Amino acid sequence: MKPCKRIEVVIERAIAPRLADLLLEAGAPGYTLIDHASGRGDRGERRGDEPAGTSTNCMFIIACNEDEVVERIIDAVRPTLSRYGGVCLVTEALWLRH
Amino acid sequence: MKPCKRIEVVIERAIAPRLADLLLEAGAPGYTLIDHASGRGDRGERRGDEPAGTSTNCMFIIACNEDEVVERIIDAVRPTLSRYGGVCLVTEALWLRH
Amino acid sequence: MKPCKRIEVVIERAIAPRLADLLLEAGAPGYTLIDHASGRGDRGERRGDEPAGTSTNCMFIIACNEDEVVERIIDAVRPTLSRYGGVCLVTEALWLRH
Amino acid sequence: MDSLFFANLTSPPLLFFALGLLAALVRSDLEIPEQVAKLLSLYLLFAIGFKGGVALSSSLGGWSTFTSLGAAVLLASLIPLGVFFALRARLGAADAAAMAATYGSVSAVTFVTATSFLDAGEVSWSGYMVAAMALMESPAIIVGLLLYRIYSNNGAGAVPFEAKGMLRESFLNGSVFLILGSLAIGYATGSRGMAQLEPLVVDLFIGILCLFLLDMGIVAMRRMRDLSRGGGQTLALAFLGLLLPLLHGAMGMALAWMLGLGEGDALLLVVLAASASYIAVPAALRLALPEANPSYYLGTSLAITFPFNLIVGIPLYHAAVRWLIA
Amino acid sequence: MDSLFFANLTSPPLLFFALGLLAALVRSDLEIPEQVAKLLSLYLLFAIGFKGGVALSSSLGGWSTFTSLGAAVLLASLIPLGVFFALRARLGAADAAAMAATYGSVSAVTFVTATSFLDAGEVSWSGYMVAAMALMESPAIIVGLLLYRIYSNNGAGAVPFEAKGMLRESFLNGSVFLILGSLAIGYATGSRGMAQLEPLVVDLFIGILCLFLLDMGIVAMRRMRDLSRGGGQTLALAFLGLLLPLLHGAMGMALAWMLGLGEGDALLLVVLAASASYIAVPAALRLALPEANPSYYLGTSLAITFPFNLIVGIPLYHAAVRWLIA
Amino acid sequence: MDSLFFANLTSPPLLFFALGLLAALVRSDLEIPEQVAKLLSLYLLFAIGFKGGVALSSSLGGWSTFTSLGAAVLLASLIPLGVFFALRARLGAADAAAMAATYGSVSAVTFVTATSFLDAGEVSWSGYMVAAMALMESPAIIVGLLLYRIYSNNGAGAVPFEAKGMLRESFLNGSVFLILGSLAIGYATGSRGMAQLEPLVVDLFIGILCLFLLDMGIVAMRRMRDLSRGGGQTLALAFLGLLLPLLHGAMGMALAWMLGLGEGDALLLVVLAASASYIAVPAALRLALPEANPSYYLGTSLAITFPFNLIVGIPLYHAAVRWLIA
Ligand SMILES: Nc1ncnc2c1ncn2[C@@H]1O[C@H](COP(=O)(O)O)[C@@H](O)[C@H]1O
Ligand SMILES: Nc1ncnc2c1ncn2[C@@H]1O[C@H](COP(=O)(O)O)[C@@H](O)[C@H]1O
Ligand SMILES: Nc1ncnc2c1ncn2[C@@H]1O[C@H](COP(=O)(O)O)[C@@H](O)[C@H]1O
Ligand code: NA
Ligand code: NA
Ligand code: NA
Repeated sequence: MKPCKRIEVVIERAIAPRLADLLLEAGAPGYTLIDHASGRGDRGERRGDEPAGTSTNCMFIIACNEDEVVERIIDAVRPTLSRYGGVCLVTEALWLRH
Repeated sequence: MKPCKRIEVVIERAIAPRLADLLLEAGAPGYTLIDHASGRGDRGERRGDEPAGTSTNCMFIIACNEDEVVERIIDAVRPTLSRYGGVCLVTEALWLRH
Repeated sequence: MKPCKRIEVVIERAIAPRLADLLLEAGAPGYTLIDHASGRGDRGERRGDEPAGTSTNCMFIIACNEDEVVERIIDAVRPTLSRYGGVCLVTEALWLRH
Repeated sequence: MDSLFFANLTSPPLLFFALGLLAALVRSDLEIPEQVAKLLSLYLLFAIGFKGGVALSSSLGGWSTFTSLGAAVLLASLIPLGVFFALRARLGAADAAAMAATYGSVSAVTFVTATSFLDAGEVSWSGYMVAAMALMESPAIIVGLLLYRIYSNNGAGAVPFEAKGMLRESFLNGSVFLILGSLAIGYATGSRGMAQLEPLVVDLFIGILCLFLLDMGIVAMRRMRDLSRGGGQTLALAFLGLLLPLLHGAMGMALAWMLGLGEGDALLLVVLAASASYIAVPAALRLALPEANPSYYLGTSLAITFPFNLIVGIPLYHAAVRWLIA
Repeated sequence: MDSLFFANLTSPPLLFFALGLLAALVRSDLEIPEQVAKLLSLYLLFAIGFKGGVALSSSLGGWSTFTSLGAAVLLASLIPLGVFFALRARLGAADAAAMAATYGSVSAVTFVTATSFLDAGEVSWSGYMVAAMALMESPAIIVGLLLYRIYSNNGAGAVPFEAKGMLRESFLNGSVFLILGSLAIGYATGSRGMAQLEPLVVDLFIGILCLFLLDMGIVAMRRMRDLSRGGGQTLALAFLGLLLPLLHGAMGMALAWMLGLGEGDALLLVVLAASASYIAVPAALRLALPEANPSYYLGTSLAITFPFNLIVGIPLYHAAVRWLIA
Repeated sequence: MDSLFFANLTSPPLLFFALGLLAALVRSDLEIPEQVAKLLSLYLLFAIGFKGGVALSSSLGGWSTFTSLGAAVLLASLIPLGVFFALRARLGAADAAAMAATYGSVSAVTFVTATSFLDAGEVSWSGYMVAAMALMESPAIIVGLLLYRIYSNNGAGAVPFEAKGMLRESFLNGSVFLILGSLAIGYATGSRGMAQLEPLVVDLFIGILCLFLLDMGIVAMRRMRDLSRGGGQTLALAFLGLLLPLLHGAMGMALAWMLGLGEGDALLLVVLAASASYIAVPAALRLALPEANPSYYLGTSLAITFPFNLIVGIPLYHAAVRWLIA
């Protein structure tokens, strides 16, 4: 088990493809995407109930054990959140190597 | 990045609107809701397979950086879990400010 | 609130029933399963877009406060990940007792 | 039992239900995703409500409508009383109240299968029976919750009485609301509306019922497995799940006979009495009566009573209705 | 206003929309899952596109087609200019541009409801109006984004001009793409294709529209609630949401009159002008103009203009069209 | 190649498949949600199985049925042997076994598209070909897994032989189970059942096939993109994906000729031989043979062979069948 950072980003679903590209560019070793979430934040309630998905969120989870890459991911996520809203949390975790 | 608590609550989906109201009353700055989960716990398996959603769970994630609000959220969640079942985990995290 | 480990496993959805069985055998007190996720990892992109679910992932979350059981869970997850791919993260958390 | 019994056993809806049971029995990974199952169930409620409303609009008003609806509501209020007092000593107030609500209410899908059974046998039935079904969904929930409030040992203070919530759970429950709403719209638009919706609500009905019952077969068999792992109490529950529909069916039969209902309507009243809710009521009870154990009321209703009524009950009740009327 | 007004009020699609509004108003837990709603909306775009293409294939080529399509594109480019300059001072460039794009574009579902209103009244309309609708989806997005780029105060550097992204969001948007694609396929396969797809795209159309409008009623009422909690600005937005369709409807009416369109086509042009997008444009704006507040443009369009057009607008515009033409 | 080739190219199902390819090529955000795609695919399996069963019930029993089914199972067992031994040296035992299973099995959607191609050309075909398709789904999985077990270098101990799991994955796989079950129910209920389900399983069939192929076009083009990023091996895989259907189609053709099958049945046998599974087999292989790389077997089958068969293969095989028979 290797120490790593667990980065979690909640963002509008429409932005997901862009964020995925940004993550790859930043060198993320991978990510998991849960593509339907609703929620509430500074910009009010997002019910996730419209057929067009305009009020639907999604959640990225990224495990990363290189500090430098974590920095780059954070730097890529920050302006995206400023522009489109959303939340990013970082947690210490252990990564099971198999 | 600001230290915060990451609160995670798994509960029956039918209870989600009530819990969302309780979270707001407790002053939570926001939440994310993943509205389809299955699982197993003290009350047996919940397969999430009925059209009525009677055996479906959901998961709330709440980031909160004010200790007092965290207390209030926990106090709101505890009796809900006692009455309806479910699980609540609290983790230390860093919240990316943008 | 009791300290516990929060174990999170991302794996192909087709493997979910097997992993659930393994978790029970290992003595896990419960689990939550989010049964639709996509992602990217060593084995390339998994878009979660096929009707057969062949490229769909899922995510297990297990809270466990007995170290011995955590060990057994890890020992059950490791060979599964080696064989089928996937990711497992372990985080320290507090478990709200109600 | 006449040839309709065998016709029922080889009707596509029943065979797809059996296929679903088999799929889960042999642990095939055949699966209907939750949102698809929800779509199928919304469709059935929408279609049966609308068709019932249209039928009502062309035949409303007679005394027989009035008495049938009254009988339906009466049944739905009396049955839970009986169930509660019979089970309270053994199961405790919460579980007894939940069983009362579940068996006092009805299963829309069992009803719908009975109508397609009648249609296949070319036996006529009245549109107001759909209204009867819609009216029978909610009373038992209220009766059950009131009984719990009165007889639970914790004292009045301990059981919060959320009257507003209770009414919401009973009448504003999604399924009840959709059936009542579609019924009203069918009634309002009558044959003009039917001309527009017929291809969806009539032509496709049996086919979509087949797909839905395939899913319900899978779900029911999974619940049977879960029940069967439950240990000692299981046998008692299974027995209850077979006994209650027979008892309540007999009550429905007696009432149908007293009211002089025709063959079709009589069968439907019996089926309504005999069936137990596994959609609307459990959803309401999880919110209003979380103290009750769902594996009792939902397990019994979904894993025992529902398959029993579909496979054995409907043709059995039909034979009995014929015998009684002839 | 003639009897069609009341016929509209009692048409199944409108009644199911009202049922959805009611469900959310009384806080019933009736809910259409997101993927089901998506399926219904994909179906409507697929069906209306295909039917329009088939109609086009048998009637294309006249001068009237050409002028109608031109008029449609003109409207969709002019309306956003007016909206932007009227609102810029009060809302700022970003929100004004978003409102411009939203109201310059169209609501496919409002259009579809108007066609079923015409069909119910046996008023004929031309297949190329579907092409007009498809062509009106995108220009307003481009006009709105260009206006924002020109008039935003941050200077050109601050607002990244993603021309490629802008075109992608406008023309490759899922809904626009599906309608245009289905239109092309309907056109290519003509009556031969229609013979194969008729049971799906024609026979089931109104029924599925009912289910979709039930969902949209729920969603619209939730947005009304959210808006109504919004405080002072709400009243102004609600007023805008009623004023703009009337204004734009009048513009459409004038154009239809100048072109000498028949009753059906004239109504459809008016409805297109009066309607505002709540699917394609908001989805595009979230990506291309995140600076704008969705509760303004999406809230107004979905919670105010859409229900207004469905319930009051369509019969009102129809009465006006009749009066103007007669 | 006669006019049917062009008729195929302009049939709605194929055009919607092309629209899907285009949508993913230009990176439109048009998307069919996963559960909707699952519903469409469940519907197709349910409908084709049921229709095949009904057809079987009215024409079963002849020698030709028996020999055709035998030929189908033979093909499905021999093809994997050939594929395995041809590829083992280059790809290794695991990937060769997976390719063997994939190309030995069949694609239900390709089959279904071929039947609608025949229907459009008014060429008759036999219901038992559906049974043939159902019977061809599983044998190749078993053959592939056995070959892997025998020829993998790790020795017997290292490759756990899960016979029970293997049979489960092969015969209890959701798609195989649903097709076989629907076939049995169609057979049991015959024309009586068909009268009830016709509006769903016959009338809507082509329309729903269009929607499903739209989705499969999107998915197939995404896989082509992924493959094309794969580097050197890609060209070889693409070549395989074109070569194998032609080879296997020729084998099917020879067999059809030896059995003296009619035009329609011969084409269907060829299409079954030429097609490769991208639903049932990959799902089974992920569980039973995780050592194999899905981007080889699933990528080739879904991104190359499936589009090739739909667009070029079916009319090509048809021309060949006609030439051979005439
Ligand atoms: N405090 C929070 N905890 C968890 N999720 C949040 C929080 N705040 C916002 N979110 C999520 O992020 C989305 C966008 O947030 P915002 O941009 O603040 O409106 C919301 O819809 C929520 O899903
Ligand atoms: N130890 C656990 N780890 C993760 N999730 C759990 C755990 N225990 C229970 N859950 C989740 O909480 C739901 C309700 O739990 P319970 O009330 O214990 O039956 C279960 O269906 C699971 O989804
Ligand atoms: N670094 C990572 N962070 C988060 N999720 C990951 C990561 N790597 C892989 N995954 C998830 O695990 C799945 C299988 O990973 P792999 O076996 O590495 O292809 C991927 O499709 C992702 O959903
Ligand atoms: Na009952
Ligand atoms: Na407009
Ligand atoms: Na094959």
